Amino acid sequence: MSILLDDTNAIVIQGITGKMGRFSVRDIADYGGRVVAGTSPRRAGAEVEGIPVFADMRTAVGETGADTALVYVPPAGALDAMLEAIDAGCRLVVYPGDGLPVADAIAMRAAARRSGAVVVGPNTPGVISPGKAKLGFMPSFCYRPGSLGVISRSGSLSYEVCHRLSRAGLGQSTVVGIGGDPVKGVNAAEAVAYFHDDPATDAIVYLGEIGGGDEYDLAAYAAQPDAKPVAALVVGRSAPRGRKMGHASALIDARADGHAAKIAALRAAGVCAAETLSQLVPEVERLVQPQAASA
Amino acid sequence: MSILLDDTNAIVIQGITGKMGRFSVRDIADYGGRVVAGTSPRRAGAEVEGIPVFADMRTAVGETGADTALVYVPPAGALDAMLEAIDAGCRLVVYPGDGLPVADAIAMRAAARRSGAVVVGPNTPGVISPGKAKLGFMPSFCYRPGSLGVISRSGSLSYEVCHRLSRAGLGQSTVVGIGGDPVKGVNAAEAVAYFHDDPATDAIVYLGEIGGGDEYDLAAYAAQPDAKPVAALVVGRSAPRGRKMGHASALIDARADGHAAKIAALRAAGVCAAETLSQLVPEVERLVQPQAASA
Amino acid sequence: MFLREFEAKHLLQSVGVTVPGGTLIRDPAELDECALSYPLAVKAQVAGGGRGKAGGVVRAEDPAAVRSAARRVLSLDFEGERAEAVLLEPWLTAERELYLCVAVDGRAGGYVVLYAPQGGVEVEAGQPPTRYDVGSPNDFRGHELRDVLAAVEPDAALRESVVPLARQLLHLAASRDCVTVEINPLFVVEDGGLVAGDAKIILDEWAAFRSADIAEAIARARRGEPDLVRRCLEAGLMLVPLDGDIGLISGGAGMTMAVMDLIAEAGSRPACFLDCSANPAPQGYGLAFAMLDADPRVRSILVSIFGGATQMERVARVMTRLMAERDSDKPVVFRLNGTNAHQIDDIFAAAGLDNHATIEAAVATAVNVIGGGA
Amino acid sequence: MFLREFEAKHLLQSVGVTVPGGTLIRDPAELDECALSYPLAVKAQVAGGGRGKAGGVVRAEDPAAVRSAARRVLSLDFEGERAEAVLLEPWLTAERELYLCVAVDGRAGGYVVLYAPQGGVEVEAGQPPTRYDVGSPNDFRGHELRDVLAAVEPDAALRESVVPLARQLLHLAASRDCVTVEINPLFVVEDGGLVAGDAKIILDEWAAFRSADIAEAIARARRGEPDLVRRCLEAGLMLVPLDGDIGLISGGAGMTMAVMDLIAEAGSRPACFLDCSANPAPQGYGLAFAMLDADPRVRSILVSIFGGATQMERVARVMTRLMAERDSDKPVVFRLNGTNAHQIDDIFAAAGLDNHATIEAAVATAVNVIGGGA
Repeated sequence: MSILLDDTNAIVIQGITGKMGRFSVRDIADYGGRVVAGTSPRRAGAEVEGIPVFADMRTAVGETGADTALVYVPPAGALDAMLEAIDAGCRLVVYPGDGLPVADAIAMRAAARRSGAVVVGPNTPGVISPGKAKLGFMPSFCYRPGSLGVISRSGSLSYEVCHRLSRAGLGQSTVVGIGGDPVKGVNAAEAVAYFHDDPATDAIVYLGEIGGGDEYDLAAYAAQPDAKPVAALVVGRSAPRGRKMGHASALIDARADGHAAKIAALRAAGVCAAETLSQLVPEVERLVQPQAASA
Repeated sequence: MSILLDDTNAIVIQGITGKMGRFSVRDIADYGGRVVAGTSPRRAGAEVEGIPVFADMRTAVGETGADTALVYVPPAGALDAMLEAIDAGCRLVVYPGDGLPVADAIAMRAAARRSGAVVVGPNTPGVISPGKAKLGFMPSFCYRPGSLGVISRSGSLSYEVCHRLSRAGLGQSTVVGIGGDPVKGVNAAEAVAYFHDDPATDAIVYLGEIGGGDEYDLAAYAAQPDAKPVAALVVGRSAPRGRKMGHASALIDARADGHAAKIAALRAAGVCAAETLSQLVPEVERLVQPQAASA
Repeated sequence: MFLREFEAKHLLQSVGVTVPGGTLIRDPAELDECALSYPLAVKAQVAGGGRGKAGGVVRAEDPAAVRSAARRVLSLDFEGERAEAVLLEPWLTAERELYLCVAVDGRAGGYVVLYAPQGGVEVEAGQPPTRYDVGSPNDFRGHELRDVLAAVEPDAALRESVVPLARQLLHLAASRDCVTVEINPLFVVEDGGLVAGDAKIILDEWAAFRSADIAEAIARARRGEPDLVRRCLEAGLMLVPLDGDIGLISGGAGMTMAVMDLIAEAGSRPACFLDCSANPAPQGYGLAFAMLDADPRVRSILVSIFGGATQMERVARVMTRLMAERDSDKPVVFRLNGTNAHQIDDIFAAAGLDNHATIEAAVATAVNVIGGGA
Repeated sequence: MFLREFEAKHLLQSVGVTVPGGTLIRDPAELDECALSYPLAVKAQVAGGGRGKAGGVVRAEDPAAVRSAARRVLSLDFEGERAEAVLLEPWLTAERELYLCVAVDGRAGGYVVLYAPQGGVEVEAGQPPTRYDVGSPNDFRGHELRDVLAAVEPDAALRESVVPLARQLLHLAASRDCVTVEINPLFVVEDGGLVAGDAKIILDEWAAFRSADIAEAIARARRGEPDLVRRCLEAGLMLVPLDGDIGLISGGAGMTMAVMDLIAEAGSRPACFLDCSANPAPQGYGLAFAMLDADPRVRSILVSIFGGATQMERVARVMTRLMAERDSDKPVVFRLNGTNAHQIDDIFAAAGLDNHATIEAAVATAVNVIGGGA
């Protein structure tokens, strides 16, 4: 099993006629994902790589039975595109783009919750359940099937880490890029909960950063008696105080959002926490070895 | 029976220590209504006319079992007060005040719908179910029990009309002031639906105005085959075009919101429509006489 | 509160809507320092409607024409309002002229988007605009609007431009307490872009407590009113001047209109719509009488109040005092009823005043006393 | 984008928040025309933080003191920023100083209200502010905030004033795309009123397409940057200057920070955080090299990109071209991986370039080549 995505998802790409849309049609299909439709309000009736293009999501979903959307639409129209996907009945919507105004992210999150849909993003490479399907543009060769659930705030870092894990024989059930923006469709706490409920996930690997407070939600999970084993990397140990390293986390929790405080909180909760990238795979091995021994 | 309000409602007055609050405690009790609590964040622990004052609605409802709120709070705090009443579990909230920003009225209406609560107002004298209870400040002597459901956009006009109806022997099941603002907690269409479902209401009397489009919803109801008999008064026949006579209805439906167009639409739908105040009671008598004859 | 065009366009521009680059002048003398290109539109900046029909928009081909047009529109009377400023804008050539509006609408329970494929003056005359009922701003759905537009607008690319613009207008309306944000005409220019040809924004007066813009617009509108009218507004009386001869002091918009209709039916006309339902202090009523007494068109005064929250024995006492202090002999006719009405007769009797039992009787007296009526 | 205090206070005032009546001057010469009352606060208007500690706020008792204080704060350097203007405000005496903030917060899934009964500089040092998680603006509930406040603020009347003010700040944040609206200190003045002593507003850069204010704040911030930095920003590169000696061209904030940490562990320090994850055009990478080559502090350059949407064979080709055209002999170390990475080795081999297999190896080379390292 896996979370969010498997080989049953029928995918529609919104904005399929753009550069990223065209790339992803082939890239996802090459990985075995089922892209069944695309949309483009101005190009209805066309085809992209043999996939039909519809004017709107209601038609695309109605004609093809799609239940999953990948949204390649510029930020100014992204909220409307995501709401359209949700209203058309998609249960999973991935918005990889960055540049979404945070007020729109808040509206997106609220709409998804009301409808029971799941939005992943913004500012994420997407979701991949190795060996089953991918929904996004992460480099496929980095992944292999396995039992680690991976959660990442950063795209490139997740490719790098999964590449290392895969080469060390540590496969992944699902890798979800929750995204680098402060307000996320699926946040750390929610991603952890999905993995907790997934029988195919034995342990959780979390890739975090300075800034924001997601890592405290992870610690809160790990501290629960029935939590699955958790390893984590927090990057930004060398970043100077008070500078915006990527997206803003502003003044909130100013003392709590530094590297040392997060590492300490994670360790106190029983998380195997790596302070730098090089330490992560050994930490994960430490996490899963005892289980392998007891199995 | 009646709609919205009867002698089982347990009323809490928000802002009970103000001038209108103090007046209404006694006025409602004199009519037989059950005021069980009041709130005032700064005067918790006091009493007004023997009624206990609580700091907030959760406490007031928890301590007294109140299920109905009458909100005497200035416009800037009115939305928060109504949301507090709804969240505390009140199923009926009346906001008589005028001056509520329309954006707040929209938020109030959305919140009420989500919670299944009913808000009446803003800019209304409230609701009265003659002989049972009143929730507002309409002059009690104008009403007597009966089987007419009365809906009014205007406070004073409803006193005048009900006074006439009562003197003509035409009592009321419930009189609901839906209010003069464009966005209403209960609008004309919804008020009509309540009366339609109320077995104690035999006919509906509607008091409307130029501007806005509520009268078209009334006509749509009256045109249905199973509609109860409807009489209506539309005031503003002599008002000049393009002047704001009270609250704004702006440019929308500019041709449709005049007096003649509304009267024509109502009559086409089978409503006994009075063009001036003096004609209304005869029209209502025309409406109910056949029933009396057939009863 | 109506904003003037240049204010409305400034707000539109602040949320990313394209407007023609205009120049605002308050005096033709400023023209010496303006670098302008021709032809251009010379547009009177007034808060009311009907500007075009009143000659407030003039096309000018050269500096001399601009100067004379500016002088002329600054001298015009727009239903009692003078333009304090003139907006000079390039005269755009449009592929098409559309109509787009976001407004508060009671039946939608919130906002409505209105669109017509033929904008300009055609909108009033032609088919009513197509409606998309939004309700709460969060409930706006671009795809729903797109579906609604498809029924009247065959140009798919244009629909895709109108949808995000409508969202921006809704954002502006909801975030700045506007009850109407109307662009008419909305120009489609050569590259397919949308440009606001004219703009009408109406602000929600009730939101003045949280908007400096609105508070200022109200203050400006009041500064333009005659002294007594301004003082009435400040005292909580809503006043609409009309052109009849019966001064009507009344409570509640609906009841006031009902009485106006009865006056009309009796063959006369009210001189004003003066609503004192905000339950003014005694000085408020005093101002109302002072204004009506001072107005030579007003020949009798009808006081019609059916009070709920307004306790009528207090109003009766205020009236007896005002009648005693007043030094006009214009006839005043009363019809008071409502809360504590049973005390009115004694109070009036002691002061030698009459209270009419019905509004029809009071109207008849007010009309007959001036020799009016059918 | 940080707004300067006077801009933030203007926004606060526009939604009905009380601010001290201040005077803005850009030059001490303007003081001749100001009617001021004393004592007053002379406050440098800068967009960054830490103004108070850097001497940017001075109390002045008389005109001479104002003049010298204004001159001094205009000459100060605030982490590379000069004040272009000075705000003069009456020096308020407050009964209390509170802290109130509305900000975007990921864990709240939207907005959070933060309150501390002790404002001013105490907030950073003392107990963390109390949180009320709002989420979506529509989910704000005054009574919930009142309950949260009750745990830390015993003054019931004050709580009743803070609740509507928090609603106003939330309204401002949500309607104007602010990610932070902070008032610190929030003065409680004699009559119990609340006055914004200082104001920090951060606007959401991503909303620039729908906000002229934000677009203008971004343009202003860019004007203040050195030429090459400004051109990098305009080319889609996010740049944070640091003070080390390894120029880091990298993709993605998380991966970039991971590499910075490895550089630090190897005993050196990066000269910048230069994120090219927006997948810039070849000229963008060219600008990055031009800037790092021109900076004498930069002694080696590390290019670390693990591309997903970025197709790496294209990046490799851009790199070989740039290396061929470049006339600096600063060492450049590559570690490229990601989509189509299997094509990199051939492209690099043909150009005589090396690609490192791991980021650790690349970092070691970049540090060793300049004789750095532990």
